[in-house]
Amino acid sequence: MKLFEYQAKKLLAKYGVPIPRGSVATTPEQAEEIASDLGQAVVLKGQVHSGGRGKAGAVKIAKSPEQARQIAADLIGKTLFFAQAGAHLRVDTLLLEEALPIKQEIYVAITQDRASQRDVLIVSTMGGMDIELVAHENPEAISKTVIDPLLGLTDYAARDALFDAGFEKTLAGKAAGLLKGLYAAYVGTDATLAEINPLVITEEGALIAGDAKWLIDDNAIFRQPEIAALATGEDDDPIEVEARRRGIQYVRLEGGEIGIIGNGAGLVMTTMDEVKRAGGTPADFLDIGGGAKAESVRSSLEIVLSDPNVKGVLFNIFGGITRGDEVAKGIIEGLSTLNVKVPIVVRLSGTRAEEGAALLAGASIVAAQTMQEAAQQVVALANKARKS
Amino acid sequence: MKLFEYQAKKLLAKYGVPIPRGSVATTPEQAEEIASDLGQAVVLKGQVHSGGRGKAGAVKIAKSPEQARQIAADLIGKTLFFAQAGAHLRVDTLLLEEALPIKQEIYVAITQDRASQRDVLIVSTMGGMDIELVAHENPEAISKTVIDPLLGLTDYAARDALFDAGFEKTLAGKAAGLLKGLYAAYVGTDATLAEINPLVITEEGALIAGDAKWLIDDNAIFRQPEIAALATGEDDDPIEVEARRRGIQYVRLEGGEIGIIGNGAGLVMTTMDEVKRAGGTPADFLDIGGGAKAESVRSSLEIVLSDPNVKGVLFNIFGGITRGDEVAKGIIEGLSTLNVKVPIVVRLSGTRAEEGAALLAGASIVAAQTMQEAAQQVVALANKARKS
Amino acid sequence: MSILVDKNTKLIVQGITGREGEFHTRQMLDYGTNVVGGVTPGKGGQNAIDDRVPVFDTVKQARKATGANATCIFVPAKFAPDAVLEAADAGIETIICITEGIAIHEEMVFANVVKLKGLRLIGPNCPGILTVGKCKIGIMPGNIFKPGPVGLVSRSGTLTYEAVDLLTRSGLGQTTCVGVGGDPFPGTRFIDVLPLFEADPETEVVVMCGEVGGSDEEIAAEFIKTMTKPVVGFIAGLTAPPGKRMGHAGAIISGTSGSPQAKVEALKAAGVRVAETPSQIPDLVKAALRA
Amino acid sequence: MSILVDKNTKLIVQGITGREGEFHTRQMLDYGTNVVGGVTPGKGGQNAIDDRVPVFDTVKQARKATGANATCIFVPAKFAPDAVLEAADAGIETIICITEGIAIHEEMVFANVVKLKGLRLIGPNCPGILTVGKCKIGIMPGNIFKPGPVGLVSRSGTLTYEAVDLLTRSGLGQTTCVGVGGDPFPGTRFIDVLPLFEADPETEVVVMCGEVGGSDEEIAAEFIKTMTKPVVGFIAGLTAPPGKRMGHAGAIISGTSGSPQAKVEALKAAGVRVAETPSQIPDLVKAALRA
Repeated sequence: MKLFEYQAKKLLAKYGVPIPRGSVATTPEQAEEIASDLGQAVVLKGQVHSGGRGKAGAVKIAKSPEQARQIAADLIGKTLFFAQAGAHLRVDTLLLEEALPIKQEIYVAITQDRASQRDVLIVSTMGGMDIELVAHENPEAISKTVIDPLLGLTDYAARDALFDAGFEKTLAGKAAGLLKGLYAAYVGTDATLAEINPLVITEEGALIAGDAKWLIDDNAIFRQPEIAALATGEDDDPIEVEARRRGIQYVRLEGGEIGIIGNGAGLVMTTMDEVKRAGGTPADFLDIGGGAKAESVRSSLEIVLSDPNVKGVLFNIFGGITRGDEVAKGIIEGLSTLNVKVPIVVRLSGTRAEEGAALLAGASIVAAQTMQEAAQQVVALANKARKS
Repeated sequence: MKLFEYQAKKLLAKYGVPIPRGSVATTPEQAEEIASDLGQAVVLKGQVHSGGRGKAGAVKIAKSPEQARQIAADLIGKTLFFAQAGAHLRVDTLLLEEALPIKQEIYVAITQDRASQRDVLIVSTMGGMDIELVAHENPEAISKTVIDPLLGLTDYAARDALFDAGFEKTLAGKAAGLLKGLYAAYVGTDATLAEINPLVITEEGALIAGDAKWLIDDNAIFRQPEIAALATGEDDDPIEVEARRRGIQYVRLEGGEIGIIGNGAGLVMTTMDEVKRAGGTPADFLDIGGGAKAESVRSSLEIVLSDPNVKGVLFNIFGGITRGDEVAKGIIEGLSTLNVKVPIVVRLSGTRAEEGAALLAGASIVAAQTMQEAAQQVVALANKARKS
Repeated sequence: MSILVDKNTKLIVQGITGREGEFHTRQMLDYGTNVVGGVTPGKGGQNAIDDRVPVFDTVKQARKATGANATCIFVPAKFAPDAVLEAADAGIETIICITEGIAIHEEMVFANVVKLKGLRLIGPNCPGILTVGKCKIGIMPGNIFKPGPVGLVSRSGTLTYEAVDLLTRSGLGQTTCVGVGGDPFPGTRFIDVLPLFEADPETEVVVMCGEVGGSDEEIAAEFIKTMTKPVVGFIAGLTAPPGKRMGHAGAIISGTSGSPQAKVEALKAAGVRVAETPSQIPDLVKAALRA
Repeated sequence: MSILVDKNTKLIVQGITGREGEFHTRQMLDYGTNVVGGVTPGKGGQNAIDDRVPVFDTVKQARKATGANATCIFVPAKFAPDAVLEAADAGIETIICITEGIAIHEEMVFANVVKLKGLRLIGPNCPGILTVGKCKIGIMPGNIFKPGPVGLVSRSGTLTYEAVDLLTRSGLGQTTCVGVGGDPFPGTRFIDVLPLFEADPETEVVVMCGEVGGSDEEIAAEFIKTMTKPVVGFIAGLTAPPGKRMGHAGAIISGTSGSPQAKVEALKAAGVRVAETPSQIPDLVKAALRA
């Protein structure tokens, strides 16, 4: 789960990390009022789940409350293209903040390092830029410090990171305290990424979080009721939101035409790849999981078909705990209750595959023998349907 | 630092451990009111730093508010002998609580195990008794579970302790939760002992802390402002309280006559032992620490002399960082500003011992050559002074 | 021979009285796995699976009574981290955690603790491990396997069953199949399993099924360069978009890290025969065996 | 020969620019200790002790630049736990922590971490270690020592100086003197030091000064039974009352545990010559050397 900048900053403030004065607006009138309250030049930032907002035109500066209202009126409700997310996103909410007197911009983040199986604290004095770019062009400008999960972020580890990054020595003690707050927030919210970029050093030597990016571990949402309550659904794909509500593992893929349903993440991904090899484009990733019942198969089909781009659906099931006859029942139920206008190809293998195939044959659905064959069939049928 | 039962129970409640309904009284009127509010039979418990309060007569049951008042009138202000503490202690405060419908009494405690250098969780179903006695007579009735300091008390470790102790299985889950609360309180307050004895299992299957004993690590008081504020001074030795205020390491020893001042804990203890070997009885342990200045030597002498039992004072200094001349200056200052009526013997060795001896000689104080000689001299002088 | 588990493996099942635990324990017993006990706190002293398996309150008690050296964990995600730590504290040498959906911060803690204690963790979020004809721990369908020279290791469950099924139908049997699981921090990774297959006299060729996310395949490729035995590889998720989690918590391309193309290239550079689709795996294995 | 530290010890001092750190670093340099660097966060790049010692911001940087294999910590109690963990994380083999008054919960954590990493911690709340004529780490007064055959280990600082002074005046020199410190969880205990003296060819007799509290003396007694070299012992605190902390956090008799009588008995049972007063120590050492 992704948090918006303003949500992440509220968290940071709760853990003692300084943030700029500011507030969110969803109307031009609110924007004017906030700007007036701040009583100085303000930054207006569109709240979307993407970086590179400046380039996309979602960040503006207003010198007066009137100007803030004008900019807000222009931005709110507008859909912009964000190159970093590779998507068009609509701006519904703005964060208005005091413009900071910037002396230096720092990059700090904590995330999980798969190779060491530990959290890693990343610090760079080349803040305010895309960190992937810095990593590519100036790798020596990035300091990475592994965090022992049994000790948490110690003072010395925070100092190691700062001194290695060449951070201003006189501010290192203050910055180490801030990093400990960042870590406490990261662990306390079950985050997988907690990034402050830029961390602003002001002319007066204050440290303030200029922007923040925050990802939460979906597996931990159950113990994060406050975070779960932050999920607005705004800016998320509506089909993904509905799938999540139904407890279905579904990922929508931009511009695809063949709906994919299978059991097991690896097998579903492989099915996507097979469709591509057969000349099609996968429209989604949907994993019904292990031991799925007919109803959840039906519900999954409904989710996939709710994407209007879908021109054909491919089921690929290798039954271990999952039973072929249950899957077949779910598909037949789906066909009888949903208004299905696209071809469906089913490949069943493993546990009770033959019983499932018999049920499908009774409902006039042909079960393909192999994954490859199934992929070719569904792509051919979808192409045919489109042409006709 | 020791907490009173009522203080420890407030902590427990804060960490989610159930405690009986109740409140503290320092007057018979308060006691009557509390008993009336509780509206049932109540237990009145004198708040002193000792176990074995029942035998000492500091725990009573009242069937009515009137009876509660009478008992309180009798107990408050009374000095009783507590065999377990080996001391007479005055009861100033009473804790009044609802009498619990006891089904079973359990012993649970967390403390530090020096051999394993870890915390240890102790559980016994033989609760309500002196645990040292149980350990001696029924060692198999006590379960000890070592706690990994890097993980804290895990659910499984709590269960290990409970199942090993033969704890009622149907209540083990609830009890494990309570033990985690106890551990959180123990760590959160920098305790060195957190004991609930008895942990009462009521007829209805509830778990309630019947009594609690709590020791705090003196080295951690600096980061426990809430705990530090609980120090009432009540029931503590007044000279020890004053020494603590001055930052002096002083322990008063019951019934002793020779005041002991030295540098370094081992050397001071050894000096106490030497006095005993010479036929005297040490009146205190006082360590001036390393590198003490004249003023703190003077202040230490003042503390030791404030004990009216002291019939002579022995200084034993082995100078490393501590300088013999500084110590001598402090002693001479003490003699001139304090009204000293008892003999003082000084043994200086190590850094600047000769300069110190010269100063002392100038002030007509003879410096002994060895620890043994010094001990014999001070005991002899004290005996002589007493006889004259 | 075989790797990691065999007839001498004494298994306990944590969560044996739960729905999943009971179902799969029965399947493991039917396969011939030596299930010596189960653990469900509060149910110690009872027997499970038609009186075939004694139940204990704690892993320590179970280990003491049975001498168990392996455990299979079917405990719900919320309680699974404690179950892994309990097994580790009891000194269980091989800990197989099937549970899916464990919070990553907890997973990181127990993965590190198990490693510190010098024990082995397989999973979590994995199908387990199966040594053909000898021992099945976890949820793999035993009926698709047959004895033979192929060792398998995979981040995915059903994809592996697909590969095993294709191999068996092609007349190619297996030694041991290890499902390392789809989480970002698997206790056992490709790099931990490959040396075991390299040392196992019965394994003649290794099939490794990777997927997008992380760099375990690239790390494995470095070791494969030193192996004497041929390796056949497959990478799932060539069409997975960056930044999206593909079912498995570990299957995500983050920035430039974890892309499938990099994995395929690393494997090819290490001399691995990389299948473009699972159906090519049997032929590539046969080619490797002939070479 | 000698134990633990010698001319090859490369020492850094954590907290070198503080009052205590600066004073004692000077004394250590004067004794001939090879002090290769100091650490004070934020003062990296400067030099301390009249430009004789380079200062670094972190222990890792200091180790990298100097190859230090030992550290002496003079950091205030509030920050000392972090300093020990920093040294341990940098892999410093011998960590000597002088600081007194560290919170016990923090001490327990770093003592366990150092042990897990296979490093050695001496202290905290200790005077340090001195190998006569070669290396002095900590705060012992170097002038009272002279070379000879006696190894010393003690929980108390000044009591040890007293013993050393008596030995030197009696013509008995020393090899190494280890102050293990007065806290309840010393990183190094009697049982860790005795085998080193037993193996050291220059040490002919060991003097061990214990005190009330804990059972380190009893544990040591079991090992002494197996030693070929004679041991002279002393226990401080025969008149200490139960339940009162005698200055040292570790010097407390709790219930039946930690009593001085039990310690004296255990030592005597192990064949240790137990002095009743420090002034007996030289004679007992001479008797042991003659025997």
